[in-house]
Amino acid sequence: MFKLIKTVFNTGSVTTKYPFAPMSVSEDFRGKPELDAAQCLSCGACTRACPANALIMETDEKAGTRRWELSTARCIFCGRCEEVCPTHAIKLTQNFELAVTNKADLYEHAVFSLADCSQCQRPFVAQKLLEYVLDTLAQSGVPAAQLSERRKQLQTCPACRRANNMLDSDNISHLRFIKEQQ
Amino acid sequence: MKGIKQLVGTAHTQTVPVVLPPNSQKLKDALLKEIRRSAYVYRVDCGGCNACEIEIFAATTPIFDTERFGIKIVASPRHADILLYTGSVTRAMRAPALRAYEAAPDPKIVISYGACGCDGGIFHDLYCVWGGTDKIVPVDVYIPGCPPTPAATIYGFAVALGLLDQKLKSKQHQPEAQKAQLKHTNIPLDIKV
Amino acid sequence: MNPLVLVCFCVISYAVAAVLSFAGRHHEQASLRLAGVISAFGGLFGIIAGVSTVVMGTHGHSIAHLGQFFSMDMLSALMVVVISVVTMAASVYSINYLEEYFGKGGWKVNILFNIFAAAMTALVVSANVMIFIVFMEIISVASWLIVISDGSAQSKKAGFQYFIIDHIASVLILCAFLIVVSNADSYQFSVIMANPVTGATASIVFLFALAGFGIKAAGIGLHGWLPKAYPIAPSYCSTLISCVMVKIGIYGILKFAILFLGATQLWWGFVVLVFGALSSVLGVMYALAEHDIKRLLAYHTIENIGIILIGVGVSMIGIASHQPLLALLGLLGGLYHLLNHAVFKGLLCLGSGSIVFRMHSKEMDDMGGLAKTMPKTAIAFLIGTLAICALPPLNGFVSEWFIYQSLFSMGKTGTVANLIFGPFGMVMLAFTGALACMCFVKVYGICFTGAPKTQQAANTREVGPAMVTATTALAILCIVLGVCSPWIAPYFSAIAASVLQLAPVTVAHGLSVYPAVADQAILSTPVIMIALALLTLVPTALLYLFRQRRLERRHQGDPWACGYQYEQRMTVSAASITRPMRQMFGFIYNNRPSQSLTERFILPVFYKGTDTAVLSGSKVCLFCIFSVLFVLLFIPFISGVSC
Amino acid sequence: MSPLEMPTASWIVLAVVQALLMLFLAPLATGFSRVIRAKMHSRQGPGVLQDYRDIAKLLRRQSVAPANAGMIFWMTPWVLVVTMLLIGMALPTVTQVSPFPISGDLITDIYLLAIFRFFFALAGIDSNSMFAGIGSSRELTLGILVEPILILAIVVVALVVGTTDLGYISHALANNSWHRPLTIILAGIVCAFALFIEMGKLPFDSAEAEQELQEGPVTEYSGSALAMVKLGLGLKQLVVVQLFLAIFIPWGKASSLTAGALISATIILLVKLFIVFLIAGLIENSMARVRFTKIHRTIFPAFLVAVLALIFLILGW
Amino acid sequence: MTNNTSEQFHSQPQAGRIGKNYVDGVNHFFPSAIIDEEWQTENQVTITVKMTSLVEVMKWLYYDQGGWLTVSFGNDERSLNGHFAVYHVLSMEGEVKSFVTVKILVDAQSQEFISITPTIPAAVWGEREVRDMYGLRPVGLPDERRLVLPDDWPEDLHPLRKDAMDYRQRPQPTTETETYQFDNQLGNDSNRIVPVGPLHITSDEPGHFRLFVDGEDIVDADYRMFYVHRGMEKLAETRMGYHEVAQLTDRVCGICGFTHSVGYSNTIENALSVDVPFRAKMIRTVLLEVERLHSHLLNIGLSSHFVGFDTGFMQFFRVREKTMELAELLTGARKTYGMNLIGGVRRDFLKEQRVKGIAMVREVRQKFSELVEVLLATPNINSRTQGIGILSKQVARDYSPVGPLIRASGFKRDVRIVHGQSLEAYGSVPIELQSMEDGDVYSRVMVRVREVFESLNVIEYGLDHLPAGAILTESFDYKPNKFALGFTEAPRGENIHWSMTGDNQKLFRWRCRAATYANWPTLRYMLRGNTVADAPLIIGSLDPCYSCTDRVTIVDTKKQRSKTVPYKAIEQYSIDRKHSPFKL
Repeated sequence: MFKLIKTVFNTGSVTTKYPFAPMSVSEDFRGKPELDAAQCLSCGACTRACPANALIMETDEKAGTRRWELSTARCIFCGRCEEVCPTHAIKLTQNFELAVTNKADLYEHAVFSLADCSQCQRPFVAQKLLEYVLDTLAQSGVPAAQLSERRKQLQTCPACRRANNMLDSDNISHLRFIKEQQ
Repeated sequence: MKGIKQLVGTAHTQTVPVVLPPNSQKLKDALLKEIRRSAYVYRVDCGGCNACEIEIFAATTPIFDTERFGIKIVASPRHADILLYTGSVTRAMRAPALRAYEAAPDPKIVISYGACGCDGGIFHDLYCVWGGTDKIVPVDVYIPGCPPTPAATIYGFAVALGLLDQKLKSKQHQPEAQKAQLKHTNIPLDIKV
Repeated sequence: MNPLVLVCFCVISYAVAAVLSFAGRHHEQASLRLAGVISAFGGLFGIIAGVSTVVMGTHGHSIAHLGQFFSMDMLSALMVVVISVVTMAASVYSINYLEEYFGKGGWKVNILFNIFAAAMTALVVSANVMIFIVFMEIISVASWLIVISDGSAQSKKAGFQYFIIDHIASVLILCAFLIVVSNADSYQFSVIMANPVTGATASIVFLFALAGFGIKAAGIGLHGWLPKAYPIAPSYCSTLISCVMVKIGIYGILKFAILFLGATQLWWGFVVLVFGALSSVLGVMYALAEHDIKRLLAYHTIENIGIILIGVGVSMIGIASHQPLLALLGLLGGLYHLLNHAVFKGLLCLGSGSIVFRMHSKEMDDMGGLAKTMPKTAIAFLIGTLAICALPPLNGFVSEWFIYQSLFSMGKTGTVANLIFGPFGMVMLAFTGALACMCFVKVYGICFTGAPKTQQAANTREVGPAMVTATTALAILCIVLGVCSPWIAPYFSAIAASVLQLAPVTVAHGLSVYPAVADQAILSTPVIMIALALLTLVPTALLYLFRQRRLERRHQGDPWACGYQYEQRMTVSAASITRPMRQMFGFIYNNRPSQSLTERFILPVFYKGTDTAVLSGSKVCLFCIFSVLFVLLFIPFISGVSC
Repeated sequence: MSPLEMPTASWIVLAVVQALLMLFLAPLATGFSRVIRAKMHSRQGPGVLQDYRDIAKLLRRQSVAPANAGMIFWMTPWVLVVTMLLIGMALPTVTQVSPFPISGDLITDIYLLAIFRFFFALAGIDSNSMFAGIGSSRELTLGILVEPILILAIVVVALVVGTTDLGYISHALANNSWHRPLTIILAGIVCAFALFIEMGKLPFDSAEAEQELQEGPVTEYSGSALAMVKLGLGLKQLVVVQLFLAIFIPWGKASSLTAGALISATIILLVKLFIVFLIAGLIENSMARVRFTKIHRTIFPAFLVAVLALIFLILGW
Repeated sequence: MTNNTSEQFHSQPQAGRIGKNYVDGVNHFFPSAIIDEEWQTENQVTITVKMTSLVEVMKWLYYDQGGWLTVSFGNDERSLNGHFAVYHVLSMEGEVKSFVTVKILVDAQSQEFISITPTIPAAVWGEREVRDMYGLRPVGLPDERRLVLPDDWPEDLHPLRKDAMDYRQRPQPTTETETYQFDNQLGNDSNRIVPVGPLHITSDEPGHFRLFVDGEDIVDADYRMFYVHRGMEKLAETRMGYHEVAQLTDRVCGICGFTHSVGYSNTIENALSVDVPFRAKMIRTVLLEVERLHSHLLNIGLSSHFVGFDTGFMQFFRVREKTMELAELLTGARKTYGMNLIGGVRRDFLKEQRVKGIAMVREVRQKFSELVEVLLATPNINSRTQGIGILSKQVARDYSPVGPLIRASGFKRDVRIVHGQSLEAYGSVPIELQSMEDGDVYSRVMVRVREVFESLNVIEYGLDHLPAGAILTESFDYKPNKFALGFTEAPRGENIHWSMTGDNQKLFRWRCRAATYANWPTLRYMLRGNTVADAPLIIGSLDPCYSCTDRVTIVDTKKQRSKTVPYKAIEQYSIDRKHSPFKL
């Protein structure tokens, strides 16, 4: 019994001062995922990778918007979304003080407007994603002329493009090779 | 069947949480003032993976010591002021959870703990789970985390007891404000893979 | 008005009640109820007679006597009071109780009940050996007939066994009387008291008397018959058996040990003390193992007889070692407990009778939740349990307090024997108190509280008004005897003084009582009662201070069973409460004689293992009665004494 | 010693004030043992006044009970507090002589403790829950094992002094009659052991064993009834400790009713209580609970030591 | 059949085919029993056996060749070969250490298969689960009660069938209250019931124990688990891809999550024979040991809490916080490490993390040894733990429990050593097996204490000698319908996973058996004869992980030893009637 009292005596009180002093967590602690809205292209990679369906992407054809939603309630803080995001838009912070009194505070939304297809005027991709693709093409050295043609192709929705292919229309890309070979 | 709403005949159903009497919110605020320095917590485990239970135990251990705020874990819901629901309510645990809710004296505060408790977590849409505490009992405070660290637990209790105000607010992002910046634009093209 | 005349009225009214119930056997409703009322009045007469002699009681041995056969001194006055109180309560109780026996020979039982009561009253006031023995014989025959009244084979066997044991006791008592009578050369008690037997024969007489009356008083080892006979007899008669008939045994021991033999030998006192201590502890130990409520109460009678004997033992030691204070205190405690035991044991017996009246089963595990269905009986029964567990301010506590004080003052005298046996007695008394506490928490907990365990228990309802008045009256008497102890104790010291022929010692002063020596201890039950009542204001005030915003009580739903659906078998049973105790004191329970002496030797002779006797039980009993009467006629010739 | 008689008005006032003081000190005592427990766990632990806050909160809470809980269940909290207050009134804590001697007799106090145990166990059975039932049967069994030892130890000391009134015993032991030192010391050790069990401290707190039996008979109580039961239990601990202090460590008490003497006596009393609760806390937190079925193996030797004390008394040492 | 079947059967070992001797043995003793033989990895073989000779083959492999039945499960292979299938996986621990899986095909119409429970009682839970989840009726299974599914689940709905239901469907509950009938084999209905119910303070997870008691002594015990059944296997087949299931397996159990996720990753890696880089294997080994550290400390703390020694509970948890910090330092989260992907780990140990980690390990070792001395010196700890809840060797051999429970009863079973070569980096790590003989609560706690010191050495060695190289390989492609076993040693015993890859980038079938699954049936025998006060301590000493075993049932042994038990029961009953110790 006295050995116990001796050990207790020289350990003293080890309680942390937490609520009255900030709590130190290790530097790569997985806290709440934070969205950098500017970088997000609404590509949906994070929603596909999230095991707990905490990240949800809904496209609303009529309103022409695509809604991204993060539910901190359902999030299991695994960090998969951070790994798969192409533009590092979503990162896990070290914030663990997430208690809330009403449930609505646990949800974050972002609404992206959709670009319409040049042929059938129906929205098919987020505006930001389209511009990002075009910027990448521009940055990766595609000459300006070809760029404008690629822009036209990119702005048609997959359904119209497929239809164009079948009807042997003019923008089929393989014609370009034939021209070069002559 | 009490507390069950039929969506598609008997094939698919959904639980209806317990309805609170109208003046209960006023009683709860009054209760909060009383139990600020002495809160008795009873842990109701509705079928989680028990990581949350271990973190609640860890919160009562010397390092984090919830007892210094007067928070004590009691052995029976009869003595409880705060009911701490963990786990996404499995079908088998719905009846015991409701019995615990009835056994506790009114007014009582209900806290749902961990991702499974708040919204069903990784098991939210499974066949054998009702998906979250607020599906069976009205919840006052949510503590997300899988499992929430003991520090988050203490912060949760502080918010529940009204000692601290909550930091997290729901946010409406404006993604279209700026164009997305390309990454690593300064690397010459030919060495880029 | 000579008290003995009142006693005659009392005996006569019993006789009238007996005759009435015999005459009116065809239209039992009216006759039995009228008989009950008449015997109640008989009891009242008895009480008035006893109380008046005690209150008016002048000094000297026999205050009044009627011819040379009956005389009344203070001790017999107390006995009359004891008998009449319980008889009155039992007869009021019988007004409703006998409804169950209408058409099933209720009148036979009622006749026996009245004869039984009359015989006991007469025995107590008898002043002549012959009269004493005759009435003793009537008592044992009447009680034997009561035990076999319901005619079942099992009751016949128990009755037969009871009869045999009782008659062994009668033979022992006859021998004791024979020696004493032949020595004093006369049958009159007064003459016998004048010249007590001395030397070795005194010890023999004492042992005979102790053994004989010990059987009658059901001390430990000799108690075989009580747990068998008591549960079978109808409740209101068995109340008389267990509360009053055993007191006749005590009366006998007192008469012999103190009056006839003058308690000259010191070791007699120690024998009685140890015998009392053992029967109190073992009595309550065996009671713990019982599931049948009646058998449990029977064993508790043995325990309380033990406590009375401890008091008597201390007083005998006091007499023998010439310490009048010790003698008075011991006897005072013993006699006070004698009355208290009659009252609270009568209450418990009648209470359990009401339960069995409604439940028709004695098994405790079938009962439960009776407090809700039978509230008045439950409250009375609760007061009875508090009294029997000797919890302050009730009467059980006061008399046990006096016995504690007598043991303590015995220890204080300083001799080595006293210093050993004084604390030994107190430890055994404390042990008995704690065991009784557990036993009666078990009885009250299993029978009255909690939820009904069987459907039978669920649809019980309150018993008739007469039965309720009987139990409630006894409960109030318990409280009065406890709380008004400062005004009652002096009378008991007067009785003790008159029995011991010593100057009475003051034990009460104002609102408090003290054990003769002023600075030894002080107790004031009325003030404790008032203090307890007033102190309840403190918690009430506390609750009143914090009452705002508190919602009112919500008492519904099942108890908490760890979240699982509550089932009936999730409660504690009678056996499981006492099981840890029985495990710890295994050595007492394991080597307990499963069969008493009579079962092993005598019964096989007559029963040869079957239930129906070889020669019918009644023939044997008639033979015994004639043999005793024959011996009676012979005594004058053997002892050579003129009548 | 002067004969005992009804106390005068000032003594009764002192007795009542003393009892109320004990009632208000009870949460401090249990709070203090909670702080010791926390320090033994090397954690910061609640403040000493935590039990006041708990009881104040519980008093305002609704009391919920199963449907079959009857009159006994509702009445027991009252009985628990009242019986302990009555003993509190009679204890000679700050004065040499018991302020309320008519209920201060040794045997009356032991039987008041018996009332506490009777109703506490009965309430456990009345609540119809299995854990409460087992807790009650343990409470009663502990009572049976402890009471003989307690009474033998205190009777030995009473025989040394010659009276069973607590006031006179503590007065005698304070002033002169240590002429049988060995007996009194031995009786003191046994009495301390018996009262440690009676206090329900950890190694023997089987009745309220939280881990095993979910708080025993207290399981079904809630809200204001629970507060009263906790107050009763805390008050019982305080009263039982003061019973020990009154007999075996009686020095430093006011001999008369003057204000100065009373205040100094109270201070000395508080210091004594502090030390006793500290020692009890240390013992309690460094031992595991004794297996209930083996409990009588540890308690029976204590009875033999008590008998030894009696033998020393007889031999006059 | 020849009688000398019990000694080890030797046949010429083949390169890369460890365990071939068992297959040859089966061919030798039971000709034409094997329909098809298939090797998954070097030491894992699956033999498809005829239904008629199943029982003999299993009996031969289990009792005669020193095999231990680890898991039995079903699979709905109607889309592959038109049949249902039932697999019994045996871990052969005789001279040759390997895994043999015996598979039988169940006809889709009759949906019946022969139950092996009468001969090998440990299989009863697997078979009862197959009946619940697939609707296949085991012929000869003694216990008809429902196992996995809650009481209010409709009778005819079997969730794991491919065509049965969508994984999100929630049918209407059929009853309000629990309808599970508990059977009290030894006692009679005079015994009272002590409900150590789903919400008992000592059990940190829901599970209902029904102790049939007489006073304080436990006559018999029965328990109902599956309060935590969430249906993870259906989820893994439907919504989740391979990597998400790795995250799901992290949350099978709150204490041994990482062991499950390593076990699952091994199944896919074995099935597709992916060679995981050695650095990733060492990281996984280190984290496995970190998890064992905090789990054992948790259990030792809880054991002293159940005994009433609260100071011990608090001190051990203080030391345990240091191990949680170590985990947070290495993986970024205290409990759910989330490190595993198919083919390796997704986060590396940097130099600075390794240095801080080693310092923490040394500090924990010093503090822990100090506290162990204090615990063993505490008065009446021995009397509370020695001789309590004894697990006899015969019961242990019958129900093949695992982990500290069986090591405390003298059997040398530890996956890290027995199958160490093929499990992560345990081959090259200094570790030895701890075991004790008398099988009571005390020896279980001591086995756990010694294993903590082992783990501390392994972590220190691992952090010191972390091999260089990549931490993740993605150079493999998913081939459909490949299946294999994955096994790891969780703090409570061996976790066995089995999964079959599907053809739509999702799993076809994933089966996980946690350690406590095998330990539960022995609880009944450990509880008998003890007192109610010891029940939480015994249940705690089994170190139950309810959620691991969200498919746990009781083993009904009466039928298994039909000829002996009734006699014993009658003898016990006769004792009861005549002079039973309870009767007094």
